[in-house]
Amino acid sequence: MDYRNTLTTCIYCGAGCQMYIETIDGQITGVWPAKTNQISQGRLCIKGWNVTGFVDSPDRLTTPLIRKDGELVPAGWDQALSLIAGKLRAVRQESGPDSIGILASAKCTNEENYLMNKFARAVIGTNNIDHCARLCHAPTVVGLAAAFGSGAMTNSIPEFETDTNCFLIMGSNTSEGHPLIASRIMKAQQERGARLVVIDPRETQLARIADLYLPFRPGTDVAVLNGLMHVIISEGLEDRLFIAGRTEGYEEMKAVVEQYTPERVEEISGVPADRLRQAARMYAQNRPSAFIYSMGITQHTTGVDNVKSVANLAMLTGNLGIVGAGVNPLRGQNNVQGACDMGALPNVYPGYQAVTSEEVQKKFQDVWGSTSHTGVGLTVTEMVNAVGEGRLRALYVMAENPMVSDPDLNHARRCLERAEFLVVQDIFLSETAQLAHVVLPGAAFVEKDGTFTATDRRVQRVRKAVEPPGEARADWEIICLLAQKMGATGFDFASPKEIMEEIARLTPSYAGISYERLEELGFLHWPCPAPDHPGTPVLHQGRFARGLGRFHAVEFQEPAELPDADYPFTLTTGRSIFHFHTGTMTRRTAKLHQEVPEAYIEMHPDDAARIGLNGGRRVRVSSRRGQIELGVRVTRRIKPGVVFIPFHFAEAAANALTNAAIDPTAKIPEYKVCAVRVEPCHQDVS
Amino acid sequence: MDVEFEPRIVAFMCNWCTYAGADNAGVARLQSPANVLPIRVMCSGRVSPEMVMRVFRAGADGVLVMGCHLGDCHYASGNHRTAKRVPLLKNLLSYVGINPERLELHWVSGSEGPRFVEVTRAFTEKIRQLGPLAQEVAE
Amino acid sequence: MIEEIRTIVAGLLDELDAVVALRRSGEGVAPHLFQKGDDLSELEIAPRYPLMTLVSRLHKRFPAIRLGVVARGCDERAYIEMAKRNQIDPDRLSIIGFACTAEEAQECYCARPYPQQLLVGTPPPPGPVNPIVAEYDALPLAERRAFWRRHFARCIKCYGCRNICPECFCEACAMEDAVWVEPGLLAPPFPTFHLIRAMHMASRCVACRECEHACPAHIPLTVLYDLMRRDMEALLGYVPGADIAAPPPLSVTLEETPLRVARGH
Amino acid sequence: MTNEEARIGVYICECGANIAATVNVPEVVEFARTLPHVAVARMHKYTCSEPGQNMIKEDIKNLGINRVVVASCSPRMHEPTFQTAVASAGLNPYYFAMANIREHVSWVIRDQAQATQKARRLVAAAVARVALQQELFARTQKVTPAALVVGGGIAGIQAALTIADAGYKVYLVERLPSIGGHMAQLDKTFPTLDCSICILGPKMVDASRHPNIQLLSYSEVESVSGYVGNFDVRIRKKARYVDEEKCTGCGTCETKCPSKALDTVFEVGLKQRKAIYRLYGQAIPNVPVIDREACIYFLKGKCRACEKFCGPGAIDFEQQDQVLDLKVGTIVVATGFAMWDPTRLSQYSYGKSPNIITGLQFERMSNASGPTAGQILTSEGKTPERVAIIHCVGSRDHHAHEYCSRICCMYALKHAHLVHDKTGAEVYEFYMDMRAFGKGYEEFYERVQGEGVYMVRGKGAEVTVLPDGRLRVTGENTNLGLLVSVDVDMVVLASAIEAQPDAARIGALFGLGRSADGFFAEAHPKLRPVETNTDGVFLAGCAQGPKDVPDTVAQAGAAASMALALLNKGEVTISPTVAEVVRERCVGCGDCLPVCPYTAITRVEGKAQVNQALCKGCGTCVATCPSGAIEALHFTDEQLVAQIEGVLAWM
Repeated sequence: MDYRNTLTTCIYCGAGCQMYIETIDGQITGVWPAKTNQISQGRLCIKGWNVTGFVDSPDRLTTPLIRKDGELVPAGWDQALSLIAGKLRAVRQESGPDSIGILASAKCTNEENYLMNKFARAVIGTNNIDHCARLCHAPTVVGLAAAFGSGAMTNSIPEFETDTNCFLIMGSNTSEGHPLIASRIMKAQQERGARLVVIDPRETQLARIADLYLPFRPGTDVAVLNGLMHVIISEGLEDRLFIAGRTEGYEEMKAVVEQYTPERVEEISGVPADRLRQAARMYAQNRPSAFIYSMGITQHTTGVDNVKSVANLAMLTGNLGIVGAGVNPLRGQNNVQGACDMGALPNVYPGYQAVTSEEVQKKFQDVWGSTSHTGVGLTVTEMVNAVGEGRLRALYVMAENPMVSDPDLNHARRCLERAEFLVVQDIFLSETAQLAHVVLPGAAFVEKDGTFTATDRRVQRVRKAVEPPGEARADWEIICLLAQKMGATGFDFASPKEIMEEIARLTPSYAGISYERLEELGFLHWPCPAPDHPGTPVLHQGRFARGLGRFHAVEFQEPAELPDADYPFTLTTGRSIFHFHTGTMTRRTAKLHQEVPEAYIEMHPDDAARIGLNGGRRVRVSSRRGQIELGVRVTRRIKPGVVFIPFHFAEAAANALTNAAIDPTAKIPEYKVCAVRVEPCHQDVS
Repeated sequence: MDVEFEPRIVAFMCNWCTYAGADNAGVARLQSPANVLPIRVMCSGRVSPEMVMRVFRAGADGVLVMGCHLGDCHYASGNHRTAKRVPLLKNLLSYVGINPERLELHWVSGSEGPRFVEVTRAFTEKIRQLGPLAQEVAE
Repeated sequence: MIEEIRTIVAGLLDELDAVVALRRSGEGVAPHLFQKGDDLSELEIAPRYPLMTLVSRLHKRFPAIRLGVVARGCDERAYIEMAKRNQIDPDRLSIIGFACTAEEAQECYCARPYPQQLLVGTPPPPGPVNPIVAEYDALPLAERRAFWRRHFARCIKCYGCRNICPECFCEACAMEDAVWVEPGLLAPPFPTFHLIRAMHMASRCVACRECEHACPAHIPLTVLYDLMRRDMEALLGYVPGADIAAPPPLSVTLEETPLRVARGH
Repeated sequence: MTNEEARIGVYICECGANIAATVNVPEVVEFARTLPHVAVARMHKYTCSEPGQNMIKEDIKNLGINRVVVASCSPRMHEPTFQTAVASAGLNPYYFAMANIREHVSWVIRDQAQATQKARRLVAAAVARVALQQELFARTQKVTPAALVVGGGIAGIQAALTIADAGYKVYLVERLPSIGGHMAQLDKTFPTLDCSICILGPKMVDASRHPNIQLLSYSEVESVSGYVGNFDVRIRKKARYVDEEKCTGCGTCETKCPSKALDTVFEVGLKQRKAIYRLYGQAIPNVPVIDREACIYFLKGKCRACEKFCGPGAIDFEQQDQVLDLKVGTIVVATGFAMWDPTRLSQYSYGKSPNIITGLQFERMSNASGPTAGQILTSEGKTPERVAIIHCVGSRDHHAHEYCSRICCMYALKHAHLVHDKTGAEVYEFYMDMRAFGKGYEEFYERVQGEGVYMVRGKGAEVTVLPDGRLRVTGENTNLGLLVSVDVDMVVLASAIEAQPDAARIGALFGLGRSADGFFAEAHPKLRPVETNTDGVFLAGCAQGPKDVPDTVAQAGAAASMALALLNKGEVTISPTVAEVVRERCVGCGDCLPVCPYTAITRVEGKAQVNQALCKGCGTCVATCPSGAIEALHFTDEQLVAQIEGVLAWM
């Protein structure tokens, strides 16, 4: 009778909740919330409670698969790895390292992403490595780096409960996307009377309990933010000392913002002028105020502009470098922060060290024995296109599913179908894996050790509770085996613990992080430069990473695609609390599936009437790029003219409709705004 | 609720006593309010608290649970459970601010047509006074 | 106190197959199944977890296993309701009961902060009645409505209240039954979601307060449950967790548990 | 719901003008056509008529209708009719639903708009419900070819003989030491004045001798389980302390027994009996019993006189109660009545003077085998000169029973005749109304009037005992509108008959309901007078309500023939609308077990299981299960919720 409870970190969202996985004789028998964890404190959301729901799914991949005359057939590890190694070697010889691309994963551990970046740069010799952070917070990394010198969440989650006096939430459906962070906000509001302002095109749950709710037209974020700043400045609520002492570029910014009177902003965004004023005062007069945002800010062609405007607002009111305030981008995936930290990006090594810097290249060359010298690599979206155009001959995807997560899926499919050699490493035969030439069975989070870095730069342990099914293996093992097959050295790690030691050596912000310390403390916030350093919950105290904080003068620009006569509705996409991303795990979890078994579109009753739905239950939604059919939920909680579709459902994928137009610098697609047509499906009327 | 408020009342009636009583009232041509919408069950004991809550969720302004007099239950003691559940449920409703007067339990036998009419008339009038449930449950 | 418990457990491990209690390991504390040879210095009594849920799981999985469990008053009350409903086999469980501290009794509003089978510690004074509950009858309907509308609006439908509850051992839950509760809505539909649970709790809730601790939305659920428990006692003379021989009051006839005079709303 | 797409036919009945007069039927038909899954909607003048039913059958055949809704009268009236019709067209009868737009709409709502709207709601509800209904199949069970008759009075004897004559085994259970019931106590029977025991006696003998009848006297039914066609009955045969086989009924033991006790049962407290006794001379079986409360041996541990003098050695002080487990297919309940006790109303002064007696006591006094060997005597042993007989004692009285006890008028007249005949005394009859409705009754009334009995119309209000022991009866003569007051030597109270004191317990035993008057309730006051709400259990005699001998015998015959119909058929159909456990949802908590009044639920391998033959489909367990692990077939949560949303939909 072997009874265990294994403490590990949740794989859904970046909050960093922890739970115990209960096993009896090696079999998962339950989940206990971890009362001792600083984030979740013995609480979980429905996904957390059911976090192991998919682990025993009969659909799990249990052996490597190789495509033989069109069919994916089971194969041995050696056979599969030799095939991949041989092919990658050949391609590199014929077309150079940059003809190979690699997608790392925000679902995998820091150790695995570090290895993937090492594999790309040291073994293949390319910087063509990226992951789906591109599709969520790339503008945050770029925008905040430009403004502060560091692209991460400035403060830590517990401060929300204890210190924050005003929350300004924009473009984040926090209680569905990051439930246990919303939990802190709710508590602050309940027990300390902290103020809550929500700015969102949808009347989200937090909007309903907010002190102030501002609905607005999707894509007009810059206008609204400039409007807030206009009010603050014109009413003299800005923090002059902070501006003078810690920032630059204020006057240019001010000049632009002056143009955005509340009345003009109302015209652009639909936010009533007086409510905009109230919001501005609430935010400025209740320091510390925390600005919280998510994909609603970033997934735009103006994503970086939006982020810069957020930074402007926070600096304007001195809400940086102090406890309970800050600019708080909530990272959508359990380890999207870590994947970025670990250099799973085309432009930086681990710890955001530029690939273009000679000395950085040398530093890694020395430890790794070799590295890439080909300059900044391709992003996810660029790689997919490059595959389509044949410029990228081989693509190695670890635990990502671009066939559902990428914009304009029909285009993505056309590209990936042309792939000369596609390797997918996953726990299920995902939509992407179905196109692969070789499929490698990875391990689920409960089947391996490692660390995740939560949205507030909190590094926590992931622990193995059960064995992987069949011949499936931990992803870090697979990468090591493949590297060794390709004759590489420096991949003979016995455990993730050893990998973390190498990470600490090469990554200044992780230098003080080790399994021993994590075992003792439970977590550490980077930057943690030394083994005796306590970690850094609050960034930019006293000085910004880049010295002075930089204001950016940002003008409002319309989204790439606006509604018109043919496509009269504005589609915005997002999450349901009951599912996660492309649904490969949550849709295989009974308790989650039963809550939302299929896709749906939210639309306002007036719009429903306008399209003549009269009681019908299904609609056809089409954009210039594609068309899907799905159920309809009529609700007053969305603005007329705007419709919403959660993006978890491959068979009715919102991304068949979304626009691939990207932000010029961050290269993020505009998921949050595109124009669609909605018509009733008539076969269901009885 | 544009014009004059017409309550919608769901009345659970057991097949053996109350439903027969209602039939009996019909045979005697005793006028009873159109607001009362009958749901026939075999025994009032079949009416679960979940069911009553569901009826309110579905928008009924009032719920009547009616069965055989204690001791006369066609199933001996099915209505004993009803007799226990309803007062508990009324309290529960009141605790979340739903007026407990919107739920009533009455024993009406097969021969009590006049009583059936009395009960349904009085209840309908009371609910009319209380107004629509919507104002009490709107989220 | 804890040392005393550790010694007793050590002794019991000679006669029993295992003892259910809390264990500290590395950064945290979790339920554990102590067996002969285990390091009992790791045994803890806080924070609280619904250990009877684990006992039930083990009894069902291992039909012969004889267990001990380190239990507080609320754990024992949970055990009584579970044993009554065939979820725990009383013949295969010995309870190592210990008393809560006066502070714990205070914050739990616990009327009986120690088990019937008290082995360790001395009974502290009972905690007070939750002031909201004490004042509740004076609250006008409209204010009750506002109160719960505000709290329920925050519910994120995690089912944590049910998942953590030792009395929620059902295979299938009415709160997940689409016929009562439309699935996939946030906040979940009123009144069905929360009231179905409250109704089920009326004859089962043993006031361990775990549901409130597990609630990410900080809903004061046990205010509702305490009121129902109070009514259950007033109307049917039933106190969950008090008497293993008392039949579930809503299952038996009026002869078996008569209905007392209904309290005014 | 089965996977095949529902195609619903909706039929709105005009019921002549009964519905059409207030409900706008064409509008409801139009509305029905707009409802989901409705393939056809029609109206008909009389849907229950042959052509009406054919219309439905045709649609089922020609239009592939697979669900049927009829909106007409109460399902309690015609649901079976239409289910049969639907079935005859090859559709499962449980694919049918009914909307009651007559009793619940057209007959109770005058305003046409309102009536029509409610009709629409009820139709919408039925349509929503029927779409979710599942096909169900009735099962059949063999019937045990034996009957249990409870009660050995004239009703029970008559029923037992009828069933036994038809060739079926009958167990006749009587709680007293002898069968015969109240009729055995009576002197003469009205209006023919023939001797009661003389006509009853032979029937008692027939019953005792009948090869198919097993007589179980001095026995009581302890428990009844099972269901129509297959009842399991447990009988306790109380120890007589006399071996029925050995006893010859010679009566020596009674003469030798030194211990006396007052006979409060058969002689209604007017006569002593021995500790070992037979209920009465013609007792059947003709075997005494020992009364432990009076027997010296049982009280003091010595005596055993009876044993010494018993030739056949039939006395057995060691005898124990016997428990018999019987299997029967049907049960006739003929447990009779009790006399209303006049002490409950003080104005009759009953008990204050030995000369105030009840009708039943008078029967014994007037009976040749009674305490006075048939003489009418006052307690002083004198022949009374004036006797008052008071009607409606305990009946037609708000302070006692409201009902008319039916037999009192006639037996009171009979008493008047007997008093007059045997003593020549003046007789005063205080009556409210003279109810002489039966064959030859009115004539008997005429005759007694002719005999010079004083008829005082007006209830005897009060009886007072005068200092000299005589009795004063005062009341109002409503004919003359004056107070009358008569001093008499004897008062006979025509007291009412009422339900047995333990009727509640007996009712629970057999699953019988009781009507407001306390007697067992028949299934329908007019159309099902001997059936009960428990299938296979029938009522005979005064257990169901006051009646005289002829009516009792007639009803006993009726009950017997209902029982025979069942026994002859040889099998019963079990309704499929019962509870069903969804095993994977059940956690075995057992909350449902105590709920079932038929103990149909048991725990099997840790989960609840319903014995569908025992289940009557009340659904109380369904509403009790917190897991929703029990379904009430044909009344599932889904079906009821669909119906509810149907009636509530705005329209």
